[in-house]
Amino acid sequence: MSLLQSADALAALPEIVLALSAMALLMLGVFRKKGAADTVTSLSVLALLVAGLLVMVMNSGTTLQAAFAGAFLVDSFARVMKMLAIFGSAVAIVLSWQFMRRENLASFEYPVLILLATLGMMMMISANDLISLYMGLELQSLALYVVAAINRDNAKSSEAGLKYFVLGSLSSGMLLYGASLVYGFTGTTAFPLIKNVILSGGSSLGLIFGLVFVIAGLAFKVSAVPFHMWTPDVYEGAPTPVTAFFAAAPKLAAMALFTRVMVSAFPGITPQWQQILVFVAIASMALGAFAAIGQTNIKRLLAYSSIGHMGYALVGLAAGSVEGVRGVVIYMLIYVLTTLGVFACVLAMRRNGKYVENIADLAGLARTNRGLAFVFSMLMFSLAGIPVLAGFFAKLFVFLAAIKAGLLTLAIIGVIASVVSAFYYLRIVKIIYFDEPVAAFDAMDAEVKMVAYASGAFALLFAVFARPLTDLATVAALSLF
Amino acid sequence: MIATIFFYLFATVALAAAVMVITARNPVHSVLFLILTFFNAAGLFLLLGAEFLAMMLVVVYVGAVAVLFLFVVMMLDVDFVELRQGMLKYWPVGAVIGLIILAELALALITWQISPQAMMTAPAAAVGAVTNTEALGLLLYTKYFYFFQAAGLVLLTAMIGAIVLTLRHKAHVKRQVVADQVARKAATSVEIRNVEPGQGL
Amino acid sequence: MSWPILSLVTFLPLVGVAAILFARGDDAAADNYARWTALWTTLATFILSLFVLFGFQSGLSGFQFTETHDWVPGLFGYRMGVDGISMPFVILTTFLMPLCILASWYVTKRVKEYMIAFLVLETLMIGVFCALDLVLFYLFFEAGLIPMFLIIGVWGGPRRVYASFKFFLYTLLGSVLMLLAVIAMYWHTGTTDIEKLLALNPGFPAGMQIWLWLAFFASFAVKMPMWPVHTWLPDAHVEAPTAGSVILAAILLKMGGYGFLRFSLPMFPDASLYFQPLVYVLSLIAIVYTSLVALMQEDMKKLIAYSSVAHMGFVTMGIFSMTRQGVDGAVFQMVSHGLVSGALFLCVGVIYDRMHTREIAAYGGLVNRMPLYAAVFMLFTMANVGLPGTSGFVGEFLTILGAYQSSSWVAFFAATGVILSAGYALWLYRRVVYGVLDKPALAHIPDMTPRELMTLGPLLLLTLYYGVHPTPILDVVGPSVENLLKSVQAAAAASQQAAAVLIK
Amino acid sequence: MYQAIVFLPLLGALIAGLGGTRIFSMLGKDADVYGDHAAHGHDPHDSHDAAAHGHDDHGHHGHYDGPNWPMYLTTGLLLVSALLSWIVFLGFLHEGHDSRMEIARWVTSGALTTSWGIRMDTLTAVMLVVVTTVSALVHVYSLGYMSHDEHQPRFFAYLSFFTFAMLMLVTADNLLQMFFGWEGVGLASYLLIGFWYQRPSANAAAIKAFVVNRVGDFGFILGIAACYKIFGTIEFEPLFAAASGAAGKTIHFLSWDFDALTTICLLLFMGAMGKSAQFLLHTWLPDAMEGPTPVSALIHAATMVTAGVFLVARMSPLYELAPVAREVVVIIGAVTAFFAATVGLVQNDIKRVIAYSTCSQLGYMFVALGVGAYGVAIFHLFTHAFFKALLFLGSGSVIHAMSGEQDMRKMGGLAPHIRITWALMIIGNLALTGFPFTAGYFSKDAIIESAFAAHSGVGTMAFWLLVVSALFTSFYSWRLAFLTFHGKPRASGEVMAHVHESPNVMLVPLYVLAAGALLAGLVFQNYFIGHEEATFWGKAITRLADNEIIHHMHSVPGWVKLAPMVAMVLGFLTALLFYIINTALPKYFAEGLEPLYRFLLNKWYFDELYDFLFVEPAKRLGRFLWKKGDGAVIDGFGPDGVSARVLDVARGAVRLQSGYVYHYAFAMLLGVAALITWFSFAGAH
Amino acid sequence: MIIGLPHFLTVAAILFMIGVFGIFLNRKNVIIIMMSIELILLSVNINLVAFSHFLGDLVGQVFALLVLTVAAGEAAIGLAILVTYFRNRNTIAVDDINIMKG
Repeated sequence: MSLLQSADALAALPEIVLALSAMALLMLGVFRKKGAADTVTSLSVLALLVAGLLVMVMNSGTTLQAAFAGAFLVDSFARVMKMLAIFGSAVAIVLSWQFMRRENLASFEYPVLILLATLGMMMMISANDLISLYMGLELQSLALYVVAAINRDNAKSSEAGLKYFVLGSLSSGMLLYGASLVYGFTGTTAFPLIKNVILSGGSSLGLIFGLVFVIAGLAFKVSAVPFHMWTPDVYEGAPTPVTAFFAAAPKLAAMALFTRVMVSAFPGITPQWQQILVFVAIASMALGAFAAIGQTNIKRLLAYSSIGHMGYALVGLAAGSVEGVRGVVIYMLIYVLTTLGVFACVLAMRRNGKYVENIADLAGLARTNRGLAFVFSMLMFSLAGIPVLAGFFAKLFVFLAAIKAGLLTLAIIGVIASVVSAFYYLRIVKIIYFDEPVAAFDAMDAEVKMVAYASGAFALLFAVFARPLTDLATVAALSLF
Repeated sequence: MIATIFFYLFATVALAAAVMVITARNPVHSVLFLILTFFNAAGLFLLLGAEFLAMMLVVVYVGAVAVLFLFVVMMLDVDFVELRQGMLKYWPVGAVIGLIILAELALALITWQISPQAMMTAPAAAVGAVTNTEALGLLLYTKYFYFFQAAGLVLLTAMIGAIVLTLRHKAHVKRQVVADQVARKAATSVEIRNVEPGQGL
Repeated sequence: MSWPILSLVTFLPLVGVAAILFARGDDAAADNYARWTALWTTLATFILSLFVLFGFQSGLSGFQFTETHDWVPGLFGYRMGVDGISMPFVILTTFLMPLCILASWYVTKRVKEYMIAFLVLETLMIGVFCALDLVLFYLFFEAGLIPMFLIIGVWGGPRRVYASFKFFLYTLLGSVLMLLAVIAMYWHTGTTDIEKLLALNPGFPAGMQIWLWLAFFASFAVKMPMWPVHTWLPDAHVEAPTAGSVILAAILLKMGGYGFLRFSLPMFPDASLYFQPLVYVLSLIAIVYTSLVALMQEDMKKLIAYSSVAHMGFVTMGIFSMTRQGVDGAVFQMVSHGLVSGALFLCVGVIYDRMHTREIAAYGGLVNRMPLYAAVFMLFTMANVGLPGTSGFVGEFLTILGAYQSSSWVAFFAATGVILSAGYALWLYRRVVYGVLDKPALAHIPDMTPRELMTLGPLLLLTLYYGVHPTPILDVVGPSVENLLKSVQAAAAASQQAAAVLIK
Repeated sequence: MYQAIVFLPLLGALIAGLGGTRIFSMLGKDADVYGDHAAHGHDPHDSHDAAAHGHDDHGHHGHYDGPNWPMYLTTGLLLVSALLSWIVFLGFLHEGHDSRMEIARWVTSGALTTSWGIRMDTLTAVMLVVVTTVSALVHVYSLGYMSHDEHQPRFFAYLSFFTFAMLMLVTADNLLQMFFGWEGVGLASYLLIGFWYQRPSANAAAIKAFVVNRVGDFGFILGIAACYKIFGTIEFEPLFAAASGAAGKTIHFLSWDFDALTTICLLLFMGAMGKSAQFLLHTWLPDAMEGPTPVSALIHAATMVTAGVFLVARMSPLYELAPVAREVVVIIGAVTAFFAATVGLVQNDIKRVIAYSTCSQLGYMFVALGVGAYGVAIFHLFTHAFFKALLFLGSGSVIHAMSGEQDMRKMGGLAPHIRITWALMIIGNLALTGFPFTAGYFSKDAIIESAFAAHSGVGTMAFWLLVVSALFTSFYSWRLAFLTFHGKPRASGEVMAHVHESPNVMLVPLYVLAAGALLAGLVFQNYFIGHEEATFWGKAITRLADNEIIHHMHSVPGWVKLAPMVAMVLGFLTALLFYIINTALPKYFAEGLEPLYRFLLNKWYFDELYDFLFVEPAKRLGRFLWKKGDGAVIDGFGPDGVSARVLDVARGAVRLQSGYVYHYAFAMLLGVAALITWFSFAGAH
Repeated sequence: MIIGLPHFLTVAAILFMIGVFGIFLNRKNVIIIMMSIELILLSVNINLVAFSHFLGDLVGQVFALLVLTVAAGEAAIGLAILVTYFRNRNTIAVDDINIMKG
């Protein structure tokens, strides 16, 4: 028995490729000093694309493949989520390119760290064991702590990093504590075994406490209330492209991990975690709806918005059914793709060479830059969940699941929260369309423009192409059950 | 019996030291108390038969992490007098909540027993056949190879992160560049000029 | 018919949107291009919709021109079709749009966006009336908020922000609950196909019907709007630009009534019966209360807006009378109100364009300088009052007649609306049009332009035509209504039987 | 031919209204309507605005420079229509046969079918004659009366439109078409009362007329609905056929069970009350005198106000089966007759006196209807049309002569100046007061007799009220004549100098009407209420077998026949005493009976009462509901309140985000603590 | 009295709570917070090892080993961020980490 079986390597090939490229690019960066940033950045996007392609191509026939003694799982769910995470990371790197240059932040370490974070996400998504869960999570988190503070000469950025780090560590402490309890009360760390133990009657209060702690840790990663407090500050403090990255891929990976843990390790105590998730989801939706009102910083607003959105995704998860997971997958898919567009729009807010972040800076955008204004507004409507736009379908699918699971109150609170949150999305549209224009923004960077427009088109045309994506989500969801 | 005594000794000291960690006024003292806590925790580990981990705790934590803390505390050169102000005003509320959690945890944990379901899952290694360290090694490099690699990546990330955040290339500081010195040739470093007398350069 | 005419009608305006989008430049020529493109597009849509009108076989009660395509299999599909109830609304929409474009001819602010918003809105409105799938319906129903929000907010009056937000959030709040009901219906029946849902008998257990009905009611009542969730309407109307008001009053409000007819009545017959008294009470309050409020208004548009609420009260009353005359009348009233209130808002627009105020007190004696305007306005005022011979009467009469069949109290109070409407409408007319023209600002106010006459003329003719000859609408609507009521009555009978069995 | 009668006026109205008026004159005059308004000083009609004057009545001040064809066209068409009507009517005089024709379907919904049609029977024929004749005469008269008005084409268009609506009403074959005409005449009345739109009082009167009529229509429309509920149809033929079957049926109306037919009849009568200005709904009629005088003659004397009478007569098959409803009709009619007569006693406006007289006479008609003497009522309607139109047009002639003065206190001594008018007015007075062998003599006395002949409590009461009213009628009629034409002139010299006889175009219609006032009774009495009564009315009017009112009427005691005559003479003598012999008496009485005088002068304070009871509360309620209901309560607790609360919550939520790490950590701990506690005590099981 | 698992778990729990308290009751010094985190991780390790011992299963120890590793990495990153922060603000007082809020 060789240490590394070829099957294992094959299953984890994308990860391996990514890890190796990260190291290679690191070396490249270290040794090529000058102008390394650009090269490494472009190569890192390439590496991500290769990894993504590998995910897409490999094992596409099989539905489930466990590797590394069951600690690592490649199923349809994992593949879909990984592709999305990789896509999100790649776009985040692309978006950051010009920004980093302008802000004198261009460094080869940044893309490498993103690669490592992405690797962590992939490990999270594929985790089938509490230990791999933890390792993936930490790999991702450590990289994120660093990139949050990457603008090290900026007080806000380092404060963001510090807050993120302190609270993140606390949350992983809680998660670990929970994991240790789960391990102690089931005697194993492998999800399938945990599931079996619980199903054969191994539930106890200690286990449930463990579950609570685990959920607390995971909820922190998806920034669900009351473990969300870091989000607004970190979103505001981190450089905008980093925020864009935070809002997209890590959220997705964390949500995927959350889903997998709940569904594949704890189906035996579904009612219990359902209760927690209902509470967390309601709190998140409500807070996301209310706290964003009155924000003046667009990034902060989007932070609250993302808290709310995680609440909605959790509604799907709370249903605990195939439909629910499908809802989560669709929700996250739409969320990631539109959020990237929104942040692309935020990155286009540049006046006289300086990036601006105040919502008021958008005033009258409709008359100074029609295309951006339109895309921005459409994305806002999409986030608000107004029909025809993609965001509506996201909500539709999670509520479909919630209603089927009988979570009517949750659904009602959810839709009402969505109306409240529509208020601040509308406020942005109002500022863009109704208000008198201030000075125009600088011309958009090509890649930012492309991302924004593509995302806008996606939001607008999702309805037309709903079928393949929902099919994909259905397959992914089914693989977890 | 001895185990019991040692347990209480280690536990008491560890907890007391932990309390001191968070209450000590001087961060340096905090670090030292942290080291004390780790030592006693290592003792507890020994009681549990986890010799390797006990050693690691001492080596890694006391030897590396705690020292790192100490180093940073010193380096930051904080005005410690400034930081004297005490705890938060609402600490009783926090304490009550903490006690509640503790009580509830205790309630749940006391009920622990080796449930038959838990025993269903085969023990990872037969204890006793090999030493603790060997058993761990056997597991870590075979079944849990994946985690081992992952840990490596985590450390790599930590390294990159630490460097990215703290390493500074100050432009106005002259540094020795060995490669440049080695590659230096007369042609590139010496310019020979004919100086006409009385005219200067 | 094999070609998807309904889809064509629905999405044709989007072609116009594309055409406008591809035009470059911001000068007057580009604005003109946008205007003409919008006009031709809406005209083409109208002409295309005439094929629907003439191809429609009015004897049949089922859906015609149906189209079905897979969309998300097992969940929802792309299904379109019209029956006698929805057909009039489709035509009404396509008919009014060119007039709205004409009425907005002198909008000079951001013309391209304006036209695009209207064209998009047209697509969505037609879609609402053609959709035969719950989710598709909801999509169109809800998406219309976006262009309307922009229309009010960008081209509206001084309090446009308040009005647009109120409009948007109010209606959104109403309809999200409907979305949940739609989902619940899907899980209960496994389909969102409206045709199939209508065919189910009995569709839903009585207890569930109550909740579903309430959820749908939340949406449609706000949209109608019924008392007491009507307060967004006056604000929205007052602030919206003329054409926006027209669309709002003429078509968007009708979606609520259409929804009651399409969903609440046939799908939740037991609940509809159960809630009949509630709807009656709300309708009557709407009729009396808002008429009284209208009496005291100082803003022309607000007055007309309140009168719209009162008229919609007749509609809800007619629908929930669940009698042939009542429902026929309700549909007719909706179409007629579409013509009349639309025209009234256009009338206000005519003088607003000149004086830039809607304050009633700012006018007076217009007839002296605007005889044609006075005549046209008079006719629509009378139609609003429900004078026989105008289309306004037929609906009002039929709804009262229908309501009387089920409750004379209801008819009694509804009929007081006949008195009150005369009061406020004539009072408005008197203050604006009659009297001495002694306000200096009005001294040189010109009469209607040919363009304005062109927008109001068709409405005028139709108002009169349907007033004396309502059969084109009633014959189309009738069979579908008959069919609808048959199923409601069957359900009612069944539930009564069940109750009887239970008592035994 | 029937269509021609009905639609020729409409044709005239449309052509004159659209083509003859200046309606299109300013269309598109200013292409740049959005530009600077001050720049348009060149408009040719500018002068009118500046010269806008509040008292633009009677065409004396205006001038008309438009074409004359619209006036001649409408008048000509109406003359044709009138001619045709007489042909039809004369046909019915001998061997009329009922006919019904459908022109087009109208409202069809389920079992409800209505169509545009023409129902022709004796009743219709009579009404046709009345309507078209008076209308044609009024048109002709107006050619002169309105000749200076700058808006005369519009006036003629309105007149013709009114005539059309009235014709639709009387030729209706179902309740709905009748309602169409009903409301159509209401509209025309509204337009004509408000013809001089620059006068605020005219506008107010117009609205009042419309709204009060609507109150009646409120009953009418409910009546139609009730009809449909009971009979399943609102078309006359099936309705009348089914009427007897519905006798004794009850209808659930407003939580109580009533006799179906009584309910229907009362509801319909409510409509009739509104249109015919009966007691309680009469307030609009005197105010309607704000309109040009020909309008008063046409609408508020001869035709529109009689629509109520026509309605009840038309619905006689139903009323026959609803004795209770008929009693109500009698009571209302009698009270109206008395009430209006009392008010008429003291009015000073010449037109208002005649208006109250009209009101009173309509009360007579309703009494006749109520006691079942439909033919008698229609007969009075028929004759009344002549003499009341005569009186109105005559008074118009007086006003014309007096340069627009309507207050009788400022007249007097006009007889020598305008002999012909004086003579015509006297003829009208004679007919109205029932001087033997004039038109009123036959019809009015017949009503009084029929009331007595009813031999019922209400009948007897009505009888006495009517007799007293007859006395009053006589008094105020002669008071009017004496105040206007006799005594010393009280007008200013300037006005008196201008007094002149009206042109022939105005007098000729008066001659015709005078002829009618004198002869209509004599000529047609036999047909309407005499021996040929039964054959004349045919099926147009239904009287049950036990209704022998006509028979009884002819056999009342002699003193009953004499009573109106005595009343008339008494009235005449009193008037003579008051206004010719001792002109100080009126003042003496007015001061002596101050409260009563005030009471009558102020029309029993009905306007004030209604203002207090309905108008003001409605306004106050409207404002209250708007500001407090919509503004404070609905918006306050609804959208505005909710959004304010949302903002509060939002501020609170933001405050939680303090920025301190330890707060954040504490929140996490709290979350975990809450969940753990939950599971410890509640949720885990 | 035999020392059983509950004893160890209790010690770990108390240690965990002390660690948590250290994070949110402390306004002085961010470094103390970082040490508190180390305490939390230590408590987890005690848990893991104790469970491992009483279950007779080595996975817990492996897990603890990895936690140790990660904790070291975390400490490094944390201190690095702290240094960066200190360079910007010249303070490490917890109360001062408050530029962003609301």
